[in-house]
Order: sequence, then structure tokens, then C-alpha cells
Amino acid sequence: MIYLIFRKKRRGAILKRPMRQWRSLGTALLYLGPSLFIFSLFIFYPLIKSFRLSLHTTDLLGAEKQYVGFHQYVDIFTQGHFGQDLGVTLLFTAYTVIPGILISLLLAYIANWKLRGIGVFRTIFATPLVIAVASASLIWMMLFNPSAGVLNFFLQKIGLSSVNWLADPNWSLFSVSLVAVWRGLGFNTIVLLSGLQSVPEQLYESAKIDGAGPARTFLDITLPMLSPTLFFVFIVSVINALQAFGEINILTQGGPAEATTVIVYSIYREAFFNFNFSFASAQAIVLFLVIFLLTVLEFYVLEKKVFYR
Amino acid sequence: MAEVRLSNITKMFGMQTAVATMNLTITDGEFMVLVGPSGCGKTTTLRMIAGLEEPTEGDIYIGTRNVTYLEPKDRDIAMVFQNYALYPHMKVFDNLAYSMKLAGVAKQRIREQVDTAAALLGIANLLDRYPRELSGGQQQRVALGRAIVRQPQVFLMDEPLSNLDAKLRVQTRAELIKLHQQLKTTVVYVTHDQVEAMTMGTRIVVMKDGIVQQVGTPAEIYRQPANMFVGAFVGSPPMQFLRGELSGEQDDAFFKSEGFAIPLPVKGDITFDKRNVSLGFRPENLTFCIATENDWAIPCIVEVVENIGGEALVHARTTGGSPLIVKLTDLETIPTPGEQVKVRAAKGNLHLFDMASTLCVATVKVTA
Amino acid sequence: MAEVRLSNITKMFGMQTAVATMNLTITDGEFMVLVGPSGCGKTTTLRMIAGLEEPTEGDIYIGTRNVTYLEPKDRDIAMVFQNYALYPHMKVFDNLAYSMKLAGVAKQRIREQVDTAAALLGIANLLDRYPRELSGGQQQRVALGRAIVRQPQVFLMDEPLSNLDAKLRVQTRAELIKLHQQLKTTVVYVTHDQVEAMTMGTRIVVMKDGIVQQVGTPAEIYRQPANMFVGAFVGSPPMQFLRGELSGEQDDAFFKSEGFAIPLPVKGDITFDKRNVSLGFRPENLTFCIATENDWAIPCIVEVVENIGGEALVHARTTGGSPLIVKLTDLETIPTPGEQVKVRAAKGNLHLFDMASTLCVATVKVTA
Amino acid sequence: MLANGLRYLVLLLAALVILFPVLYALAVSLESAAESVAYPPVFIPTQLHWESYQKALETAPILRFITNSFIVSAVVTVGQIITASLAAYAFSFLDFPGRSYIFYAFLSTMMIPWEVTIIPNYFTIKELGWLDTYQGLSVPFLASAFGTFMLRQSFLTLPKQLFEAARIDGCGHFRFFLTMVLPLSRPALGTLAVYAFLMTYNQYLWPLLVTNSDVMRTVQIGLSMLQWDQAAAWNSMMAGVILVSIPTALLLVLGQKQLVRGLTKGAIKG
Amino acid sequence: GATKEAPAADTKKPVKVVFWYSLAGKISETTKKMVEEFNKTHPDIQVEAIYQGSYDDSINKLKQSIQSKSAPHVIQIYDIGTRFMIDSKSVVPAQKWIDTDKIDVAKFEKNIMGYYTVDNKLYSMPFNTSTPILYYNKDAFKAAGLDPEKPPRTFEEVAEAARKLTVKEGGKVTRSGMSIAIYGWFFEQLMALQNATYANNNNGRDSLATAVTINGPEGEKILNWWNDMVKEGSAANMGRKTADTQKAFVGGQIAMTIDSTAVLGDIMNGVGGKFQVGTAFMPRPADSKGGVIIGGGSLWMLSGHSDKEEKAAWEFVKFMTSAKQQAYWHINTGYFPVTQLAYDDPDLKKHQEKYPQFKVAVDQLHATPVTRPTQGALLGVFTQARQEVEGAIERTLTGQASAKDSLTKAQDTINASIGRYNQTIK
Ligand SMILES: Nc1ncnc2c1ncn2[C@@H]1O[C@H](COP(=O)(O)OP(=O)(O)OP(=O)(O)O)[C@@H](O)[C@H]1O
Ligand SMILES: Nc1ncnc2c1ncn2[C@@H]1O[C@H](COP(=O)(O)OP(=O)(O)OP(=O)(O)O)[C@@H](O)[C@H]1O
Ligand SMILES: [Mg+2]
Ligand SMILES: [Mg+2]
Repeated sequence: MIYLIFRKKRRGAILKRPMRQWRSLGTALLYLGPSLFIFSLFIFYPLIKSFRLSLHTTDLLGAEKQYVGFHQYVDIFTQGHFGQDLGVTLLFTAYTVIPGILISLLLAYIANWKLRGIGVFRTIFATPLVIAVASASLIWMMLFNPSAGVLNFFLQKIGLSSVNWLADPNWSLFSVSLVAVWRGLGFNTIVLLSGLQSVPEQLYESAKIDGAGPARTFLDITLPMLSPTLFFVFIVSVINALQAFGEINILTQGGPAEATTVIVYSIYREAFFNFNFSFASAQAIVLFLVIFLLTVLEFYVLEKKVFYR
Repeated sequence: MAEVRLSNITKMFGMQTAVATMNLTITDGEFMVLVGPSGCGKTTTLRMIAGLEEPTEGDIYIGTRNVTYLEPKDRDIAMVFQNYALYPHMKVFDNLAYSMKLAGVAKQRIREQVDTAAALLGIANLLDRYPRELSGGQQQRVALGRAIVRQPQVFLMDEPLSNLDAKLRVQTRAELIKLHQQLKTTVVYVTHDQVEAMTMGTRIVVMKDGIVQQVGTPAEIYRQPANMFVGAFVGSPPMQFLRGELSGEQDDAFFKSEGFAIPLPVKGDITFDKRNVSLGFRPENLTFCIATENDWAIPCIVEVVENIGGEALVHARTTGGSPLIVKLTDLETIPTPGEQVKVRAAKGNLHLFDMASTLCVATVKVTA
Repeated sequence: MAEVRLSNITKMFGMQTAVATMNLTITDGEFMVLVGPSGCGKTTTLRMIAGLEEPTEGDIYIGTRNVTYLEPKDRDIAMVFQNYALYPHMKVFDNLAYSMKLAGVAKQRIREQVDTAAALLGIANLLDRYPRELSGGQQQRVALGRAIVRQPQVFLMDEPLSNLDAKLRVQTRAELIKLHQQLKTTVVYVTHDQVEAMTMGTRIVVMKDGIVQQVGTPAEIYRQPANMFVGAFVGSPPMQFLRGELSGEQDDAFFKSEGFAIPLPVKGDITFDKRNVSLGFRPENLTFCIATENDWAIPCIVEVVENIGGEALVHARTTGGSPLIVKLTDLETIPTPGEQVKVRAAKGNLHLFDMASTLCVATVKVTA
Repeated sequence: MLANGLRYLVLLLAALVILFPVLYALAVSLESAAESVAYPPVFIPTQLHWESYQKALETAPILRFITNSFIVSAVVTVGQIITASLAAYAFSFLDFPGRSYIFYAFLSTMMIPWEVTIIPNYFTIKELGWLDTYQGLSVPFLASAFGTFMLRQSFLTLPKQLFEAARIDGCGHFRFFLTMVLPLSRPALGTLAVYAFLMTYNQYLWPLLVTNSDVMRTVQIGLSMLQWDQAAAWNSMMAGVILVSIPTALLLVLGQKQLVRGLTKGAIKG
Repeated sequence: GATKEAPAADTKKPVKVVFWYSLAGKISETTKKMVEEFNKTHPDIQVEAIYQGSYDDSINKLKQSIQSKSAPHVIQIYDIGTRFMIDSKSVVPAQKWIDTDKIDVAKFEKNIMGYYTVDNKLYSMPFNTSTPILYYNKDAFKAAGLDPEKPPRTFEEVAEAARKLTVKEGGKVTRSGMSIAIYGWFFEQLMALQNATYANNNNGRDSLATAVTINGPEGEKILNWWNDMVKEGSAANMGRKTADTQKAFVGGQIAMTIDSTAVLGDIMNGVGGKFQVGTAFMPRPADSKGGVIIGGGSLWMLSGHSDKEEKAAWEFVKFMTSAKQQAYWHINTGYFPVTQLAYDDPDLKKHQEKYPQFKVAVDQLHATPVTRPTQGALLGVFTQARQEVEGAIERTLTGQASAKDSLTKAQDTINASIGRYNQTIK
């Protein structure tokens, strides 16, 4: 009886819709399951563990010793140079993200020209991708060498005085940023290029007919159509920049005069050399929160401007 | 306003010839319609004129300039794409305004132009929507609007009305004709709609397999098709053909086929002796004669009768098995399926096509 | 094969109503055509039947099942999209074969089915190409082929022939009718082409602004339009209207307008007293009478003459300024522009529409 | 034509700038110790000195390391492609409650500093008995928020009509995913594959932590074995750098074609 | 679980000893050769030598291993890891076995042993040892009118020589007289050379250090001396990488530098006869009487293994520090032999003839008194301390702050870290 009553009423609206919702959640979990499983085990669980640690003091080997609440968090801001490190980190992000994306965009643009043998150039533009951080840093360390380095050689060739790339606090952050930008070029270019390739040819034709030159076409057609890709590259670049470590560890170790001590590097030092894992954990949690909030903000502000077909 | 001239244009896609040595002069201010079966190279021709496709061979002139290697934007053309190609990320207004913005037209003026075009096309209330929020016909109208807001030397339109309903189509057609008369802009117009071709074109180009079959005014194309293809292609329902032999002599010839013979007063210098020909006539050329004793008539059996408001199509079959369609406008005398009837030519032109070359060798005017 | 029933279907896009409380039963095996102006909700209706769009309100039944919340794949339907939606990474063959592959049909059988469909649609030589290498019409045929290779309960077709040339369209139309007769599958067919609607549909739904205006057989729609909109929408050139007053009484009424009066033998239970009405007639209902002394006729001036092969459209204007189109099939008596003529109804139905409701209040049969 | 010539010039210039560090490293690796530190710098070795490579190959079982890295990277790549594309599919084609929250949770995994996870993960792997195994090297990286995000962005640009056509054709989610989404996203998948592969290939700290024997060691550890802090010449170090980069460079060259090719063209009208 | 295989099988099989080492490249090869040699000569013991990345990597990995009870038997740890190793409470002091075996340590270099002896217990066996020395370009000395056989000994003399050695062309310096890499180790040395401690509680050797003592007059003196040379243009600042100053020295762009004895071979190879290389004692302020601290690494034995294994491990450690092996080690790597007995080795003698420059280093070592300052500091957070000091030097050299302020800032940061460290081991 009751069943019949429900049948008579708009059963779709009343019964089926919510049920469908939950069923769709079930389906979704099937797709998300493998990732969620790995993440839970190897990322969320460690995160929780770290958070616990950050509320304790730890012994020399990193085991919990004593509950101290948020004491470590207070210490972060009162001892050492966390504030300064945060500034350096943000500055590094500014130095790398926007220039990196702009250069990659330019490269992707010229790599998208339809010319014979363009594949060779695409491959070349992608090469920084295949060089590991360690390798890249070593190569650049050689280029940066103050006495025998190629960069200074070129500078002197064109009549400028040489620069103490890594030893001069005014230059060192720029120098490591340069390496980071170079390293990012390969990946960003490829991603942007594949984004460019998925813009329908028709739109370009349309724009040509409408009288748009290359620059306008780029601004009015390419950029909007590329916005999902750009958005992706931007978010990822910011996250990566905020966590940059490899080149700094090898090239400057945070120096000179802390000019390149980014947060991740200082966490590394705290955790692995000062044997103070809980203090490091607290810093890491703070960094995580900073990145997370920043990303949510970016999504909030930017994704509205992204055009999805 | 400018002349458009295609000189020896060929376009290959790989091994596939899309357009073959095409020569065509579209005079200044002309409304030239390209028709032809699907895949015959209409769009490709248009795209070459637009500069979106580079011809494999030959040159294209607009006005006196050789534009073969010029960028589209330097050719001063506007184009309506067969598949619309609207900017998906721009609202309708911006789609329409874009070319003017690029040309640096003042805001105020853009607004006016867009409003005029939108009103003309009945999309004034859609200006604030994105293309994906439009129906197919609405999108097509936006595409059309995008072309007409500009005032280029040449309009290129690729089936711009194909997704519109009859009423809107008639209306838009009229608007386009009016526009053309006002602006006197050269138009190259692709359509598969005969009525459009016939009513709009000052001249028509019929193409097939990348090859131009005939160029002429609508009346020429309809009344004096150059070959069987053109005859069959233009007109709906299409021209009918009966295969047979031509014999006799000038002014006193006979067309013999399937056990009947039709006297045809063929004029002109052609060979007659048992020549293999096809006799072509249009459904509206024919009528029924119930009287059984008439040498001039072709005996048939009625198979299907399609009754479209105002007229009827009678599908019949000759005793020899060839299909025949008769178009009746006098709805009082419609035969019924299964009925035995005789069909004879009543008015208009009959055409004789050589079977080997398919070319038209003679046209005979019939009067009832 | 199944009945399709829409019960109180409404579809909103945001604040925009695309379809409003639609009730429609398409009986098993019927060929139902949806027509209506661009943007009236045809595609939306089709998409709801397909399950691509969830109705805002109402239920959809296929056979006896309520399918409102069923996945498309569980509805046993095939659909031709207005914009083709071919799979760009698959060759034509695979596009056609895809649904059968999914259904686990044997390779051999797939091959056969695809070949049959491709031959039917004249795309047999394109099976090895990618969609981007096809012309517009070719793509549309592939889209059509994709639907017909399956044998679903219901075919949904959204303007499947709009990009085909006349000949191919006639041919494909005939093939589709034949197919329908063979398979007896229910078809819901969207078109803006009257001829298609009239010749193919067993019944026709006329829509406007998301609201169903009339459902009926082609003859009913053409001969007994329910309202002015339907009258004007079906038929090309469309129905003409003259505004005026109805007076007199049953069987002896007069239609007065712009200084002339026409006696109309109206039957039926309607009010007459100086009622504001529109008189509707079709171009082919009219003819010219050169004799000046005839009360029954409407004086006009000829403006434009369109001569389409086989018939002519004469655009005239009444002395009161209303436009009038006369369709002539007798091409010997065409007036010339500027000529003063008189027009009278010669045959077919005349319609009286109430000006307030636009509904048809009476139909009068005329015989010359 | 002229314009094309100019374009080639621009491309060539850009290529030279990008490639310069690598080319110079290559040159230095083939120089003698003295040449490598000479000033002004020597850009083209007077004579090819292969010693550095020879020494590198003797110093560490590089080939074994490369093999290990290849195996682990391949496993991780395949794993990430599978998990990330599945997840991205859910985020772009399924509508389910809490989607954006779960997506943020996914994204957040990218933001966690690695210092946080590396040690607990070491213990997890230890508990599982996976130290010094391929599982230990690869399993923690089988899922990737980065990859999910990237594929989501790519999936979102696929025309909606395709999904509809496929659904009509009787395609369920999974089939659609397999036969439409994946083939049409080849450039994105290719990019992710290369990225995942290289990321794994270039790992240093994690492999160092969870492996103990030369049999299981990976190539970046090999690289660190080739460099000694106080070396006065660049040539041997650069030989190491070039040596470990060769396999990935080859991979890039081979995979380039798949990487960037537009596929959605001509999908639908408009 | 510490329990290994079944004891029955154990008797036949050689005892397995796991040895983690950190030095890469050519040095790593030498290490492996020595291990091979050991395995050949000790059939009942099988040593597995595993490279574990840099010292930093290795010590971190050890940390995890101790916790998860999979630590090796022997590990090579750098000098500044000494405090951590002791505090980890997981080591077997070498003293235990020296006492058991009644080894005579008299012939071991006392300065070297001094570093690793804490609370009168030798914790680890020194293995690879180096000190810094002054390298100079004799040809440049000649060209500048200086006596190449009389290298400068004091800060003042160095500054003076540097000034003379500096060559300018058109306003640009083409050769600097001096350059010192900004490396905390050098600062520590220069402190010890002034007989100053680096940390309180007598360099943390009397009891746990609670603070560093770097911002005293000695520290300031170092920085001022250094900074004056840089400011004046007679010394170049080439950053933290010692490799960079080496390269500049080898390339002739600087005439003097300070670097480890361990790179002598590399420098000689790099110079390859382009000019004559001289070596000298580390410079120090005129009146001071300290000496150098040894640096490098030592071999630690870890607890938690069976006695048998521990014994085997000790055999291995003993072997590695034996005279013959140390001679081989010295010849191939440039590190000091830790035992004087090694100097009797004929190969080593030949080697010393080839590199007479090395003698200076040995002399310098022997001239150093074993005091708290020259024993070196024990700090749990030494890595950070070094980096902070390097930061302080950089701040001074780049004119961001005075020597005093720079050092004070560094000291504060380090002390906070020390505080936290001491907390963790309480
Ligand atoms: N996604 C959408 N968002 C907003 N409005 C929409 C959307 N899709 C359709 N519409 C609107 O709904 C109405 C009905 O659209 P529909 O596509 O059904 O029209 P149609 O009858 O198929 O027209 P046509 O013949 O031009 O294809 C139109 O006014 C259209 O603009
Ligand atoms: N990019 C391409 N690659 C290969 N062949 C192509 C390509 N574009 C068009 N073709 C082929 O060239 C021929 C001409 O195509 P075109 O688009 O000009 O035809 P059309 O006359 O516009 O036809 P329709 O009326 O169907 O749009 C067709 O056979 C088509 O398949
Ligand atoms: Mg076309
Ligand atoms: Mg539609």
C-alpha cells in the first residue's frame, strides 16, 4: 500500500533522487578508491602522525616524549627565523612562478607552430624535464662558478662585471630561482603545449576571418581556451615553489646569510640535523596550512575565470 | 565590393582531390551560389577564397590583388562557417562584436551594429548567453550575425541557413537578399537548398567531385542543364530520365524506348542514327492522359501518391520498369495507387543527353 | 518498438523555460515529427527522451517503463545529434560499429551491418577516414549511420538531413521511410524542413516557445491548423493573413477588410458580430482574375515575381498595404511587377482565426 | 618563406638557450680535468676524453641501478596513470555529494612537505617487510594528486557531446572511460607518464632510505656515488650527470610523438 | 629482532658484518678495496660495505635504523656527529674493545685520538682524518716579489701578502691574493688556532655544552681580518663551496687559499705543473698559541648485535685502522694516517717524496697541543651551528652587519637549538 502511494507521488523527486545521489557516491568511490587507499596509508596517516608529534616533544630518534600542546607552534614564531624564512619562500615563489609560466607559455607558443621538424624543438624544450634536480643543480653550480663559470665569462664578454651568483645575498635567491625556472620549463612547456593543441582549429580560423592578428588571437582566443591548463600549471607551480628544496639544498644550503633559507629547507635542517622532529613537524604543519589556504584561495578567486568547455 | 577570381585552382588533401582546376570569375556585387552534392568541394572552395586553405595549385584574386598567399585578415572578407565556429568563451554579444572591436570601432557604434544585426536575425534576447546555451538554429544565426555586422568586400557563407525552420529561413533569405541589394557586396554562398540557390543567386555554380559542371543564372541552370548531372541535381523532385535511342532526322526525330516512341522536333546539328541518349524531363513537365489511344504517351502504373499541401507527387513506373514522378498541382485529378495511366509531356523543356558524355545535346520545347 | 509517453514534462534552464508542461503520446511504431521555430524546445524534448537531460518536472515512459531517471543506455534508444558528436579518434567504421561492439555483436555481423548502413547512406568509401577529414554532409551521414546500425526501440533524430543536398536528402528521406516501414520502430524526428515533416511524419507536433501548439497528421496540420501560429508555420511560402471583421450569420457571413468584403459560408457555432478576426489562406489557394468587376476579389499591385523552376511566386500588396503572396503553377499567366491585379480564392481551405486567442474558429472550403 | 625562416631562427635561439646547460655539461664531461676548470671556459673539447665515463661505470654499478630505476619508474608510472585517471574521471564526469571536498583532500596531499611523510612511511614499509624490495620503492607513489589534478583539467576540456553520444550508444561509465576519455586524453596521459617516470627516476632520499644493497639501489644514489665533495675538476661529475640522464633523455625522444598531439579536433560541430 | 639465524648453521658460515660508509667517488673505491682485502684475509668474517649517501644522509638513515632495530654493525660518521652518536645510546665505545684486547694506542696520533675521546673513553676509531692548511701559488709569490719559501704565518702577514699578490687590470681584479671558502669548519679551526673554545663547558667536553662561545674577541678577530681583506679587494668571496675556491686556485685566479689536506692530490692534479704549489701552516693572529682541530670521520660500532658479531665488527675496525691499511688509505685518498706506524710503510715513503707538500700538514698536526680548544667542540646541533656561523660570515663580508652583531645573532639562534637539543636527550 505504502509502496503504491509512493508510486503515485512523484517518486523520482522524492525517492529516487537522493538514492541516486548515494549510488553515484558509491560509483565515485570505486574510481577514487585506489588513490584514496594509497593516500590514506602514505600521506594522511603520516600527516596525522606528524600532527601528533608536533604536540609533543620528541627524543633524539624522533619518538614522542612528552605532551606539550601547542607549545612548539609558539616557539616557531618566537625562536629562529621562521618569519624570515616564510618571506624568502614567498619571494622565491614570486621569482619562479610567474616568470616560469610566461617563458613556458612563450616556448609552448612557438613550439606550436606548424613547421617541418617542429618535433625536434618540442623535444629540446622538454629536456629540462629529464634532468634530475641533483643533476641540474650540479650543472648550474658549474655555470655559477664565480671564477671559472660560464655565466660570468659571458657577462665579462659583454662588458659587464661578474656576479657572485651564489655567494652574494643580493643575487643568490635570484640564482636559485633561475635554476628552478629552468627546471620547470620542460614540464610547463609540454603541458601548455598540449593545452594549446586542444584548442579547436576552427576558432583560430574564425579569428583570422574576424581580422585578429597573432597577438590578438593569442590574447582573445588562445588564452581563454588555455585557461584550464594555465590554471593547473599555476596552482601546481605555486605549490611546488612553496616546497622547493632540491636546488637550494645543493646550491646554497640556505645561504648566504639565510638569503635562500626557504621553509622546507629549514624544516629539513631542524628534522634531520637538529634531531628535533616534533619542532620540524610543527613547522611542516604550519607550512601545509599556509599552502592549503593559499590554494583554496587561488581556486576561489581564479577558477571562476577559467573557461571549461 | 570586389570581383573574386579563381584561376586554375586545385586543392588536394593527400591523394584526395577536393577541387580540380577550377576557373571562376565572380563579378563585383554578384551573389554567387555554389551547389553540389555533399563532399563535392564547396566548403573547400570557400575556405580557399577565405585564405584558410592554401590552394595546391592556381591563384586567387580579389579585386585586382592576387591574394593567394595573403592572410585571411588582409583579404577583407567575412565568413559564416558551416559548423558555426562560435567563440565558446564569449557571450553572443561579444561574438558579434569581436571583429569590430579588433577593427577599433567605437563602443557606441559596435553596440548599434550588433543590435541591428541581432534584431534582424531575431537573436536580440540572446545577446547575454553563451553559445552552449543556444539551440542549433540560434547558434547558426549568431554565426550569420557575426559575418553581417562587418562590412567586408566579400561575404563567404557556408550553408548559413541549414538549421533554420522554414519560416525563419524564408525571412532570413529575404533579409539577406535585401542586404545584398543595399550593400552590393560580392557574396559567395554555399547551399544545398535548391530554393535558396534559385531564389538568391544571381548566378549558380554546380559542382561535382571537385569539378565545376555548369555556371549560369538560375533559369539557365534549370532550363538548360549542361549535362545529366546538373539536370538531375537541380529541381526537386529531380529530373527524370528515360534511356532510349534517337532516330529520324532534324525536325523530325523520334525517341524510342521500352516499346513506345515519342516524336521530338529536335533542332540543331546533331547525329541521329540510333544514338544512345537519355530523355530528361521534370515532374512538372508531365501530366496524365486517361485516353488510352495516344501514341505520344508513356504507359505506367501508379505506385505511390505523396500529397503535400497544395500539390501531389505521383510515383509511377513505366511498363519497362523505369521510375517516373509526376508532379500535379491540379489536385482534383489525382490517380490512385495501382491504377494504369498514361503519362505525357505537357509543358516546359525536354532534354536529350548523350549517354556517352552525359552532355546535353538538344533541348526541345513542348507545348501541350 | 515501443510507445513513448511524455507526461507533464517541463524543462527549465535556470529561469529560462525550454519546454513547458508537455503531454504527448507517441504510439508504438509511429513516425512522430517535431517541428517549430528555432529555439522552441525540440532538441530539448529529444534530449529528455534520450535521458541526456533530466526533466525539471514530469515523467517519461518508454513502453510501460517509467524511464525518467534511467540512464540513456538502459532506454534502448538511438540518437542522431544535431551537431553530429562523432568520436574524433575513431575512423568512420569504428564510429558506426561502436554501439554494436559494446553490445557484444559478433565481428562478422558488425561488418555486415556497417556495410549495409554505409551503402545506404553513400559513405561506403569513407569508412577508413577520420571525422575531421569529412565534409559537413558526410559527417552528418555518419551520425545518421551510427543510429541506424543499431536496432533500438526508439529512434531519436535531430535534424539528421539538414546538411545534405536536395537529391541526397530526397533519397535518404525515402530510405528512412522505407526503413521505418520495415522495422516499425518508433521514431521521434526533429526537423525544420516542412517537406520532411509532411512527407515523413505519420503525425506532427508543432511547438512554439516550449509549448505544444498542435498535434496531428500532416494533412490535419496543413488543412486544419489549430491556430494562427501553426497556420503560418507550416507551408512555404507561409499562410497569408488579412485582418478584418466577421459579420453576418451562420451560412451567410461576410469578411470585411480594407474596403472589400468576401462572402464566406461559415458553418458552426460561433459569434459573428463584428468580431475581430484574421482570414488565413495559402498562396496556392489564390489566383488572379484580370476581370475588374468582381466583388469577391481583392485588389492588389504586383511587386516582385520570383520564378522558381516550375512555379512562380508573385509578391503583391493590397490597396490597404497588406502583403500577399500568390503561388502560380500555370506559368503562362504571370503578371509583371507594377501591374494592378485582383486576387481571389480559387481552391482549398480558408481559415478564420480569432484575433484575441489566435485560435482557429472556422474553416471554409472554397471551390472555384 | 621568409616568415618561416624567421620562425626557425626564433626556435633555434630558444632551443640553444634551453639546451645550453646540458650541452655544456656534455662538453665538459668529455674534457680533461684541466680543460674542465680552465678559464676562459673550454666549450668544445680539443679531444674526446672518455675516461670520466669509464671511471663512472667502474665506480658504481650504474647499469644495475638504471635497470632498477627503470623497473620502479615503470611500475609507478603505470600505477599513477591508472589511479590518477580513474580519480580524475570521477572528478570530471561523475556528480556525487562531497565532490569538491574530496577533491580538496586530494589536492592537499600535494601540499604536505615531504619531511612529514618520509619517516612514518619508512616505518610502514618496514612493518610490511618491504625494505629493499621493488614494492617498497614503488607502492607509496602509486597514486598522485598531481596527476589526478592534471588529468581532471584535461578531461574537463573534452566536449560534453561525446559523453552523451557514447551514453546513447550504450556505453557505461567504465567503458566510456576506457574507450573515449583515455584515447582522447593521450597528450595529457603522455605528459603524466613522462612526468611520473622522471619523478620516480630522479628520486634520491626515499630509495636511499628503503634500500640497503647495491642490487636494489637506484640511479640517483649512483650519481651521488660518482661525486665527491671536494673534487677540483668538473669532468667526472658531469660524466655522471650525463650518464644518468641518458636513459630519460632517450625516453623523452621516443615518447615525444605521443606527448603532444591534438586529438579532439573535429569532434563536434561548433 | 636482534636474533639472527639458527646457531647451528652459524658456526660454519662466516659472520656477517654490515658496514655503512659515506665517501663517494675515488675514496669509495679505496674503501671497497680495503674491505675486499679484509674479506680475503678474514675468511670467517664477511663484511658487506654499503654506500649510504652523504654523511648527512647516512646519519639520518642510521637514526631510522636504530629505531627500527636494523642498524649496521659499523658506520662511518663525520666528526661533528660525535655528540649525536654518544647521545643516541646505541653505540659500543671502541674503548671497550681496546681494553678487552689491551691494544696499545700509544702509536696512534694523539691529536686525532683526542677528538674522539670523551670522558676519557675513546668512542670511535678515527678513520679518515684531515686538517686545513694554507695553499699558495709559488709562482705568484715570485711574481709579486715575495719569497715563495717563506709563506705568511700570521693574519697580518697573510693580509699583507694578499695585498701584494692581488693583480688589477683596468680597475678589475684579475687575480685576488687570497680567498677562503665560507665554510664553518675553517672558522672553528681559526678559533682553535687562537686557543679559544667554540662552546661552553670547555667545548662541551667537561659536561654537556649549553651555549656556543663564538662571539668573543677571537671570533670577531677572525671575521674582521677576513672582512678587511675582502673589503680592500685583496681577497675574493667565492661563497660556501670549497670546490669553487679550489677551482679558482687551480686556475690561477687566486694566489692563496685555505683548504683541507684531503684535496691536496686534487689540487696537484688540477694544477698539473702550471705553477708550483706551496703549502703552509694555517695562519693565526701573531700572538696566539693554539692549533688545528682534526676533521673527517671515524668508525663507530653499534650496539644491539650478538657478541660474536660485535667481535667480528671490532676485527674489521681494527683492520681498517691498522698501519698497513692506513698507509694505503693515505696514498690513495690524501687523508692522514691515523697511526704513526704507517709512516714506516715503503709505499707511503715514496708517496711523500712525490708530494712534499704533505709534510707541512703532518708537522702542523704534531705542533698542535692537545687542549680542550684543539680537541674540538661537541655539539648535538653542529650542522646548524656551522650554517649559522657561515651565515654570520656572509653577513659580515657582505656588509650587512658588523662582525660582532653577526656572530651574536648566530649565537642566539644556535643556543636556542642547543636548548631544544638538550631537551630531547634529557
Ligand atoms: N544549456 C542551456 N542553457 C540555457 N538555455 C538553453 C540551453 N540549451 C537550450 N537552451 C535554450 O532553450 C530553448 C530551447 O532550445 P532547443 O535546443 O531545444 O531548441 P530547438 O527547438 O532544438 O532549436 P533549433 O531548431 O534552433 O535547434 C532555446 O531558447 C535555447 O536557447
Ligand atoms: N581535412 C581533410 N582531409 C581529407 N579530406 C578532406 C578534408 N577536408 C575535406 N576533405 C574531403 O574533400 C572533399 C570536399 O570536401 P568539402 O568539405 O569541400 O565538401 P562540401 O562540398 O562542403 O560538402 P558538404 O556539403 O557535405 O559540406 C570531401 O570528399 C571531403 O571528404
Ligand atoms: Mg561543406
Ligand atoms: Mg535543436
